[in-house]
Formats: sequence, C-alpha cells, structure tokens
Amino acid sequence: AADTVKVGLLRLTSHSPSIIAAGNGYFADEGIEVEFVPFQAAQPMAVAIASGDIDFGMTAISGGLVSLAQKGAVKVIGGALMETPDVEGQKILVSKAAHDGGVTTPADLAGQRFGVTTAGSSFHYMAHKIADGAGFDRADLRIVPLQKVPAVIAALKSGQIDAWSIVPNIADALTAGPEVVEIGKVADYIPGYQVTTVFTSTRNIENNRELVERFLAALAKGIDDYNAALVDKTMSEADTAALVKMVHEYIYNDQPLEKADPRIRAGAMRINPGARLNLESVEDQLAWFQSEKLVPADATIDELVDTSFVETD
Amino acid sequence: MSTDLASPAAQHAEPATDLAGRREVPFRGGGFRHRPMWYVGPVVFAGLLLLWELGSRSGVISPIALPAPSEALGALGDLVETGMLWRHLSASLSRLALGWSIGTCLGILVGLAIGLFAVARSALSPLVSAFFPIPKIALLPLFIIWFGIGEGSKVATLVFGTFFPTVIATYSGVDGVDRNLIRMGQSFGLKWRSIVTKIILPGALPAILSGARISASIAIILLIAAEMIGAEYGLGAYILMAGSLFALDQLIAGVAMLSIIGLIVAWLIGRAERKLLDWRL
Amino acid sequence: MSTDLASPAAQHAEPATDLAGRREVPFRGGGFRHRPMWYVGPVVFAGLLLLWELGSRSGVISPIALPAPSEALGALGDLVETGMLWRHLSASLSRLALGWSIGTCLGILVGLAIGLFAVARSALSPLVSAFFPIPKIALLPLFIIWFGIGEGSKVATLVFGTFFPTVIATYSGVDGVDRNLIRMGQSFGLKWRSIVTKIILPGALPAILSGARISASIAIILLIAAEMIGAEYGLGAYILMAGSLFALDQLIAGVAMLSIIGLIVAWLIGRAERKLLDWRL
Amino acid sequence: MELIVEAVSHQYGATEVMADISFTIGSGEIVTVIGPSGCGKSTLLRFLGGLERPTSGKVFIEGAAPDGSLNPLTYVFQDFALLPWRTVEGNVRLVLDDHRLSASHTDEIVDDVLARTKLSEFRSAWPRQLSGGMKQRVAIARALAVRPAVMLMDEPLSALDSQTRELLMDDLVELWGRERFSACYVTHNLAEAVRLGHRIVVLSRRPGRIREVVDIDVPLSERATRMAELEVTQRHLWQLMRDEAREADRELLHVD
Amino acid sequence: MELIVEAVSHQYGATEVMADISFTIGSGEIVTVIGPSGCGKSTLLRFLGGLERPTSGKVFIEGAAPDGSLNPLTYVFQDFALLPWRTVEGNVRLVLDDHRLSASHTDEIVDDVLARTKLSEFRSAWPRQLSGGMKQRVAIARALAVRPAVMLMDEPLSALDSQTRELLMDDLVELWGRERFSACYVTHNLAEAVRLGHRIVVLSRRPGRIREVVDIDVPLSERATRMAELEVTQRHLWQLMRDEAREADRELLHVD
Ligand SMILES: Nc1ncnc2c1ncn2[C@@H]1O[C@H](COP(=O)(O)OP(=O)(O)OP(=O)(O)O)[C@@H](O)[C@H]1O
Ligand SMILES: Nc1ncnc2c1ncn2[C@@H]1O[C@H](COP(=O)(O)OP(=O)(O)OP(=O)(O)O)[C@@H](O)[C@H]1O
Ligand SMILES: [Mg+2]
Ligand SMILES: [Mg+2]
Repeated sequence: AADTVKVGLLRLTSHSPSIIAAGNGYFADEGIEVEFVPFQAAQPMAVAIASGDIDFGMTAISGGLVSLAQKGAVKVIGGALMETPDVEGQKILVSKAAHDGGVTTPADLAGQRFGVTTAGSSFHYMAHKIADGAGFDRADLRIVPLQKVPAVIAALKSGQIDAWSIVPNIADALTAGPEVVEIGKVADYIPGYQVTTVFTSTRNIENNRELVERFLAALAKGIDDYNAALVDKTMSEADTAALVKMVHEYIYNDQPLEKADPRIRAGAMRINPGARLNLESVEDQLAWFQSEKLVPADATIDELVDTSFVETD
Repeated sequence: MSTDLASPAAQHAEPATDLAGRREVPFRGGGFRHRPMWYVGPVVFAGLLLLWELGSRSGVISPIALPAPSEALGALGDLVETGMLWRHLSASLSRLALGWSIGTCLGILVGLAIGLFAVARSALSPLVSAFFPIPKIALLPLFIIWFGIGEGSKVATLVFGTFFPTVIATYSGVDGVDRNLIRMGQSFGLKWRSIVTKIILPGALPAILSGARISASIAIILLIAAEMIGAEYGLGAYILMAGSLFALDQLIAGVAMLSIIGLIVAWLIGRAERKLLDWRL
Repeated sequence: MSTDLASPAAQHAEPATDLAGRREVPFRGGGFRHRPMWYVGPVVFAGLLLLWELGSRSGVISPIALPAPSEALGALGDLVETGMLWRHLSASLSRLALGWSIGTCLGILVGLAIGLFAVARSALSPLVSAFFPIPKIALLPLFIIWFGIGEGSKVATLVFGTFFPTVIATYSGVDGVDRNLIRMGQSFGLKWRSIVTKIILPGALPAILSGARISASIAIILLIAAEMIGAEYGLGAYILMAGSLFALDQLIAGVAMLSIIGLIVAWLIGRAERKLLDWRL
Repeated sequence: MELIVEAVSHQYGATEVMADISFTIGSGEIVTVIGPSGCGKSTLLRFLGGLERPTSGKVFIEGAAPDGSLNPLTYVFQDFALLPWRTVEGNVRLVLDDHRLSASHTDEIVDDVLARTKLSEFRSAWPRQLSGGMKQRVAIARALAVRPAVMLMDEPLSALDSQTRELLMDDLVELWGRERFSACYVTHNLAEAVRLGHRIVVLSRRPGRIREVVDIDVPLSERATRMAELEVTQRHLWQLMRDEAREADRELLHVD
Repeated sequence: MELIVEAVSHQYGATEVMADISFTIGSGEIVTVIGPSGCGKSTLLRFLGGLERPTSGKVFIEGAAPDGSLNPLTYVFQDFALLPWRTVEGNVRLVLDDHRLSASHTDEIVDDVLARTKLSEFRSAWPRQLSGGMKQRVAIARALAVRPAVMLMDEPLSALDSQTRELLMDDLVELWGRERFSACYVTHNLAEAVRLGHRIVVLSRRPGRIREVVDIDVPLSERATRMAELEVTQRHLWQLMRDEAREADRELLHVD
C-alpha cells in the first residue's frame, strides 16, 4: 500500500511544484499518496509539523522555525525558492510619497520606515541586509511590524510606511498602481539568497528516512516541470495551460480560471532544481537571527539543517 | 415618534400654575414601553448602503479605503457562481453551531455552579477572570500542538471564546434572582433540583439570553481565528485569503456574510426571548 | 462545605413519616446565599501551577506543548531585568484604559438610547447585531487606512471591541427594570432626566456591571489585535513576537501578564459591584 | 381641584374589567371606592391618575391646583413601588429633587413627613430591611411630601396594624382639615370607608359597575366620636357586599 | 404537630428586634400574633418556619405529621412570593411537582384549591395580570395544596375585600374543623385575631416582647354567631395596642 503523506500548502504560486508532482503522478510513482493541507500563514505550518499533523512544508526560514528546530522537532532538508541573477526576484518598493520625497535608491532608505510582518521574518532579514549592502547602520531603518502581508500592503499604499520588499508577483501588482514605486532588487544585496526551504519533522528523518528520500525525488520532478513551464517557459503552451489548471485547483481557486491564469503565471521565481540548498545563505540567516537576539546564541546549523538529502553549496 | 414613551417635553406636564379649565387628565404612564417599528431597521440599512455606494462612485470614499458595495456584491456573485459560497458557509456554520453550543452549555453549567456553590465561586471565578482575557490568537501555535490542525482546534477556539462570557452572564443572572422566591421554594421543601430548574434558571434566563447574544457574536468573530489553522473552506478562511491578496471586494463580501449570520442569530435570540420571557409583558 | 446553602441532601428534610419526637425546626432558608471563601482561589491557583511544574519536570507535559511555569517566570525575570516590562505594560495599559473607557461610555449611551427610544431600538439594534460579529482582525488592513498605524488604530480596535457588548448588556438591563417603578416616577411627574438617571440607570446597573466584566476581558484580548499594527511596545506586541519566534516561555509570560491584568480588573469590578449594589444585600 | 369620571369602560384583551363608570370627585371631597377583589378598583384609580388609558370614556380634571402643591395628582401604589437602591429618606427625596426647593426646605419636608409616619428612626434603612407596614408608611410619606391637591390611594393602610392605621387615619383627617385636598380612596375595609369618605362608591363584581353611591353627611372631624351613627351605613354596605359575593358564588357554582 | 418557641431573641446588626419570646402552639391549635408595625411579627414567623435562625433561643417541633401532609410546615409569605414566569396554575403545581403524585391526583388538588380560592377562571393568568387580592389568594391556594399540618400565615387576608376575607375565614375555620391543623397567624386585624385564634399573643413594640397572652374558649365554629361575647376581648386587645402606640408616640416625642 502507498504511504500517505500530508503536505502543508500556502496558497502561493511558489507551492506549485508539489501540486504538479501530485497531479502528474510523480508521488504515486514513488508509492506516496499525498494529501494537501492548506494554511493561511507560514508559521502555523512549521508548528503543525512539530505536532505531527503534517509531514512536509515549505516556507522561509523564520525565528519560529529555528526555535522549533532547536527544540528538536523539525529540520530543513532542502531548498526551494532562491534569488538567482537570471530570473526576476524580490523587489524593493517604496511608497509614492517617499519616492517623491527623494527615496529613489535603496541607499536613501536610511531613516525610513520599513514594513515587515513580524520581527524575525524574512522581511526583517532583507531589510537589514539591504542596510548592510547600502552601507548604512541597520538601526537607521525603522522596522514596523504589521503581522500580515495585507496590513503591510495597506500601510504602504496609504504611505504610512515608506518601504517594503516582496516577491515579484505581488510587487508587480502593486507597482501597477500609482501608490507604489520600485527602487531596487533584493538580489543585488543578498546574492544567492535561499528564500524558502523544504522541511520535515525530525521524527520522519529518524524513523522514515527512505520515505523522505522518495518524497524529495518526486518533488524534484515537480520542480523541473514548474521551472520549465513558468520560469524558463520552455514547455509547450498546451502543457503549460494544463499545469496552470492543475495548480488552480488549490491556488486562486476562488476565482474563475480565466482570472486566475495570468496571476499564477506572473512573476514566477526559480525553484532550485533537485531542491538544492544554499547552505551558505542559510548559515548567514542563522547568524543574523543570533546577532539580533531573535534566537538563542547556542543554536547551531546542525540543529537546523540535515544536509544528507540534497546537494548543498 | 410613534411610541408610548412620554418624551422629555411631555413629562413635566401640568405644573401647579396650569389653566384652571376642564381638561383631560394628562397621561403619565406607559413605563417607557415602546411599540416595535419593524420597518425602520431595513430602511436604515438601505440608506447606509446607498450613501456608501454614492460615496464610492463619486470618489468621496477612496477605493483603497473601502470598495463600493456593488463591487462586494460582484465578489459575492463570483462565490455563488463557483458554488463556493455554500462550501464556505456550511463549513463555518457547522463549526459555529458545534463550538457555540458546547461553549454555551458548559458556560451555563459552570456559571450555575459559581452562582450556587461557595466553593465553586471561590475556586472558579478567579480562574474565569484569569483565563477569559487570554487571546485565542496568541495561543494558536499551542492550539495546533494540543488539538491538531483538524476540526478539533477550530471548534476548541470557538468553545474557549464562548465559554467565558456565558459563565459571567449566567452567574450574574443567578446573583440577581430574587432571594425571596428561593426562600419560598425552600420553605415548601422543594428538591434542590427543582429550585434550580424552576426558580433559579428561569429567573436568570433574561441575563443568560443577553449573554447568548454576546457570545454568539464573539463566536462569529472567532471564526477568523479558528480558520487561520489549516482551513480549506469557511468564511474565516475566505476572508483571510481575500485579505492576504488585498482583494477588498472579497474581504467586504466575506465580512457581509458574517454580518448576515450575526443578524440571523440575533433575530433567533430575539424570538427566543419573546417566547421565553412572555411573562415579562 | 462551609456555606449556608442547603445541600441537595438536606433540602428535602422532614418527610411526613419523620420521627415524632421533639426536634429543632429544620432550617430551610438562606436563599442559596453563600459566604465568601477568599482563601480558596489562591490555593487553587497555587495547586494548578504546582501540578503544571511537576508535569513539565517529569516530562508528562512536553516542552513543545507547554513550557514549565518556572521557564515562563525566567522570561518574566528577563523582562523585569531589562526594564522592558514597564515599557510594555505602560503602553498596553494606557491603550486599554483609553479604549475601554471610550467604548464603554459610548456603549452605555447607545444602549440607553436603544432601551429608551423605539426609533433608536428599531434603527440601531439591527446595526449592532450586524456590526458586532465583524472580526476586528479581518479589518486590520482597512483600519490602517482609516486610522493610521499610530495609536489611533490601536485605540479604535479596543473601542470597537468593547462598544458592542456594552450596548447589548445595557439595553438588556434597561429592558429588565421593573416597569412599575418607572410608572411611579412618571406619576410623580419626575423629569425625564430624573427617571433615566435615578430609576432606569440604577435598575440597569447590575446588568451594566456584568457587561463591563465581559467587555474588559474582551478589551484585554483585543490588545493582541490592536498591537498587530506597527506596535513597538505593548504586551500584545510582545506576545506576537514570542509567538512568531515560537519562544513559548516568553509567550506564556506575556499571557500570564494579561491574566493578571484580567484578575485585577475583575477584582476592581467586584469591588465596584459590592459598593454600588449594596442595597441588594 | 375636581376630578370627573365620564362613562369609563375597559377591557384587558377579552376580559371586560369595568363598564360605564361615571362619578365626580368634588373639590375637597374624599370619595372612597369599595368592591370585591378583582372588580377593577386599582385599574380605575390608575385611570384617574393618568397612569393608564381606559378603552372608552374619559377622565377630566377641573380647577387650579393650590399654591405650593408640587404634584397635584398623586398616586399611592398598592405595592409601594419603593426604589430598592434608595434608603427610606432617599425614596422621599426622589420626588422632591425635581422641584428646585432650597436644601433646607427639602430637609424640612423630609423630616416632617418621616416624623408624621414614624419613620425618623429608619431614614437610612434600605427597603429590604423594612417590615410590610413600614414600607407602606414610606409610600405614604413620599406622597405627603409633594403636598398633593388630589390624592389617589390604593388600599394605603391595608398592611398596617390597627393602631398605626387609626393614627394615620386621624392624620389624614387632620391634614384634610388643614389643606382640603380631594381624594379617591380605594379600600376593602368598610370601617375605613365610612370613616374617611364623604361619598362611598360601591362597585359590583367584575365587570365593575357602580352599584350604589352612598353620601355621608357627618363631618369628617366628628366621625371618630359618632361611629355609632355610622354603624347603619356600614351595615348597609356590608349587606351590599355580601349580596355581591353571594351572587359571585352562585355563578361560580353554576360554572363548575 | 406542636411548635415550641423557647426564649427566642434576635438582633439585626445593632437593632434589637425581639427579646425573650417563648410560647407553644399546641397540636390543632391556632395562635394569632398581634403587635405594632415593625415589632418583629414577620421575623418571628420566619423563625417558626425555619427560614431564618434567631440570634439566641430555639424553635422545636414535636409530634408526627398526619398522613397525606405533603409539607407539614407551610409558610404563607406576606409579599406572596409568586413566580412571575408561572401562571396561577403553574404556581400551585410548583409545590406539588416534587411529591410524585399521579397526574390525576395533582389535577384534582389544583382544581380543588383554585375553586376554593375562586381562581378557577384565572388559572392561566400571569401574576402581573392579577389584582393584589387575587395574588394573595394564589398564595393561599398554593399553601392549601400541600395539606399543611402547621400553617404559618403572615397577614394572609390583608389585601382582600371584607367579603372575600369573611369567606376565606369561614373556609379556614371549616378546613380546621376537618383537618385540625395547627397554625400561627400574624395579623393586624383584631377582629380576625379573635375570630380565628384559640390563643392570642400580644407583642409589645420593638424590641418585641410578649405583653400578654389571651386565651379564648369559644369554639371556632360558633364564633361567627357569638361575636358579641368576643367584643369584650377585642376591646381589651384594642386597649393594649393603643397603650403600646401611645408609649411609642411619647418616646418619639422625647427623641425629637
Ligand atoms: N395587565 C393586565 N392584563 C390583563 N388583565 C389584567 C391586568 N391588570 C389587571 N387585570 C385584570 O383586571 C381585573 C381588575 O384588576 P384590579 O387590579 O383593578 O382589581 P381590584 O379591584 O384592585 O382588586 P383588589 O381589591 O384585589 O386589589 C382583574 O380581574 C385582573 O385580573
Ligand atoms: N434584613 C433585615 N435587616 C435589618 N433589619 C431588618 C431586616 N428585616 C427586618 N428588619 C427590621 O426588623 C424589625 C421587624 O421587622 P418585621 O418584618 O418582623 O416586622 P412586623 O412585625 O412583621 O411588621 P409589619 O406588621 O409592619 O409587617 C423592623 O424594625 C425591621 O426594620
Ligand atoms: Mg387592587
Ligand atoms: Mg410583617
């Protein structure tokens, strides 16, 4: 009988590979039956892995994830979304008011209000890396925690924060309007940034190593299809449309396919083939968490990552 | 104003210096009771919607601040068309029904215990005061670990949310029951059970029903918190998703659904009140 | 049990077939009134904490499910040491005081209007039923646009949250005031204002106070929602950060602070009740 | 001031409570109303006080209220209607508060009426601490405080012991001698009725109709000493009431 | 069944309400208690019924309750204590519910007591729809329904018109003739006291003490026709009460 595996899903296009792997039968080929469990936010997904409610998840590395890893509950096993020079990556945005006020390059961000969801989120990390790269003190950025992406959007649009950084499909939608202006790319400041990772529970790694391997193998095929269809656009239009339809079952499924189709295709970022992991980037992120005292100083990279499943660099 | 209520001006009728002629005795009664005016509510709603729509169309209300009601209606139309409305609604309603009824029943039981037993009051009422103000959202990570990500944690969120206000409303109601009536029951040697079910519960019923109004609204509010965790369908999940996409039309459509549920629940409780409290006039 | 309450067994005393000898008349009164037992509450709290600590130390309670109270105490100690406790506390308390008092005052006013005027009841009570169940968190993006990310939106969240339950508690209380007393006031030609302030308000006071208990707890809960928006300091912000970092010891420490605030507020309301309702025995 | 009741009838739902009642309470006249339990006496009094409106018929008032009368038409409730959250004194003050009297004047009135009803000792007691008779005395004190021109009293003395009742009746007579107020006085005590009433309206059982109106010519102040003369009237009333009760009994038997 | 009051004294806070009261209510005996308003009659009755406990002294009960008595010691409240959310019938049924009677037996009792108190027509009325006298009759009907061995009555007839009162008194006498219950009957109506009491306990003003105990030998059933003989007793009681009131008055004057 097939092993049943529960996979946490955020309703974002970056989660398409596992949907594609399921739709194209790659999981079935590995003898895995997949059940998708949708989440509204990344953090509960990590907790649900710790509690054993789901088996695999894919999100950015957050303070919460490190904390759970340190408690021995979860481990990062592979990489997913990554900033690469060849594909459009995350963008740095400012409000119209700030732009008019002279904030036209990331170097002008000193003294501005930068929106993040929570302290210790990837937004927080990006903000500080931008400060480092642009050459001003991290403390000169005023970090405004707003908990949720929509809250940050609302604050940016109404000019109550000055800057933010976000994935291209949301960034493009925002810059299409008059209230928000793009002033730079995150990739310029954090080269090789490993934005999201694949993780599972320590229990799975210890008791079911071979299942984890099979899962990653199937996922890798899904990733290849995804990159071919939406990032490199080397797949035929008919096959791409079929993939989009597959993805639409879970993502933007409250809108008719015609409306959802362009949104799914827009601004896809590359996902590392074979779930390759940029360990260097992860180490840098961990070091940042520790420097900001968001995780205990004694957390180690070995607690966080199991490097035995995928290639790392 | 078509009420029996003596208006402020009419109240102080007939001062001592009144005309001495023959006149009808001024009406000074009524006890501030008023006639229901069922048509006012819908009119006010319609008026508000109209103003809002006009404000949106004329640009007084910026589309970032609030989408026009017609747009929200469009989003609602999409929901109906794709057949998702029913899915979201049924998921949320069944959670609501389950969570609210468990929370309310437990709340009434514990509230009665606090109202009736000195030990229970001393032990539980500080616990209630301590646990009530704990925000359910803060505990979501723990709820996942305790109750999983299935229906368990969602219903638990609603139960937690409705339990505490019901407890408080119930024991305040019990405290307000006329002690003389209880003494009467005791003097006739009524069983303890009879006194509780026939004297204390009916006496506390007005307070319990007013508590139910509040706890039902809280339960609806908590749908959002409950459906933050791994909910595929449900109005809360729909609103959260609309929010994360900054799709204000869908957001307002979802919020309007919650309002309508709130109105229906309030109407049902109003009916129950009229039926159960008919002795009150 | 050291209460005056006739226990279930003692209730049905003296059946017709009792012994015929001389015996004291059985006590069948008291009206279920009980003596306060101030020591029980602290003992229960201490017991719960002890069990919890023991559970955590022995590993029955996994550290992922709940940290030991001693760890939470450690986190609290850190807060005190760094001097952050006072900053968080003062930020939250001032928001709480402002939001709760505005919401409660407005709520009492509107509740009185609904209780007193037929027009207000017909127009406002469906609006209350419709707006109460709207989740504040869902509207956060809109709140930011409406009220900004400063103190305005935080206080507005608390005001919205406390306003509605107070309205409902107040008008239910007004509905419950003995009509005969109002008629008495009318027959003596009391001014409308006097009837409202001297008869209706005191009569509705028990219900209003029980509403205040509920709305105060809701306000504390809403600190989390309020401080979601760009708050640097405040217990809600502290808890949110702890939650997102999955720092359970800090999370529990923050929640415990909210509980303590809840206990203090409940105690204050209890004192107010005893003072204002002394006529009730 | 005069009160004129014109052709008053009333129904509560399907129940006919009273039918076609007309009489006049002249200025300075005390009219007592007697009748079997449930015949509509309290309801009629509520119409007189404007607390309720009859289904048909009207109640008129004529003539100016005397100076210094704070609430010309004053109603004494059968169930006292004391505010449980005000002390004895507070309950009396309640009805004076709105009249802009000087503080000392108010104190004077309160002291006076509490002394007259023997409640001075209990001025700061809560209503729940009072005996039935004491509550009734508070209700009377409150009514006296506003110096009514027409008093509407619903069994005001029924919860009092005979001596207190006697004293309060003397008090009322004396007060009337001084202030000549008009009054409608509902009672079920025939001795009270003949002692206090210039005119006695006898109502039939429900639906209440006027069965007879008895005038008594003996001046109020002399009645205490001339009770013997009044015996005849009292016995006549007794007879009337018994007839009513008998008929009611017969009807009930018929219904059973 | 017998009730024995032994050296009962009571204080509410600093107020001494009654002092050193002892008397016995023999089996099948009706004791009436009279005394000025606020002297502690209702409080004393609450002690007899076990509704409250005196500061010192005790109340004993002796002898078995007769068969068929559902609530041997039954209290009739001065303020009726009707449940506002139950109809007249429901208020009576309330006290029968716990006794596992057959449905038909319960119906029978309810019909009987409602007929005896002339409330059959009003069985489905709410308390708020009743007149004062009717409420009192419901309270009496409820007490009769449990066939008490000792009835404790606090001014049970004070809100009734004289004829209904007369009839209910006859009813009580007849009932007593059949069932020989014991009773303690608080009243402020001297005529009632001499009409119903085998023994009359006269209390002094607050703090209530026993001022005199008057025995009356005329059998209850003959009293209606031999009222003239009882006049003497009644006048004696009147005298006692007036003395009390006078003294109280004098004290008050002294205080003022
Ligand atoms: N709100 C009401 N709804 C329906 N019926 C009512 C209402 N109020 C009074 N009644 C009925 O009207 C009748 C007259 O009542 P009312 O109180 O006037 O009697 P009463 O003559 O004062 O009696 P009593 O001497 O016992 O006080 C009664 O039969 C009563 O049942
Ligand atoms: N709960 C209480 N607290 C304080 N004092 C009380 C309380 N109950 C009664 N009293 C006082 O006790 C005294 C006796 O009251 P009680 O009701 O027994 O009088 P009573 O003889 O029945 O008078 P009445 O004939 O007017 O009904 C009164 O002075 C009253 O003020
Ligand atoms: Mg009446
Ligand atoms: Mg009494």
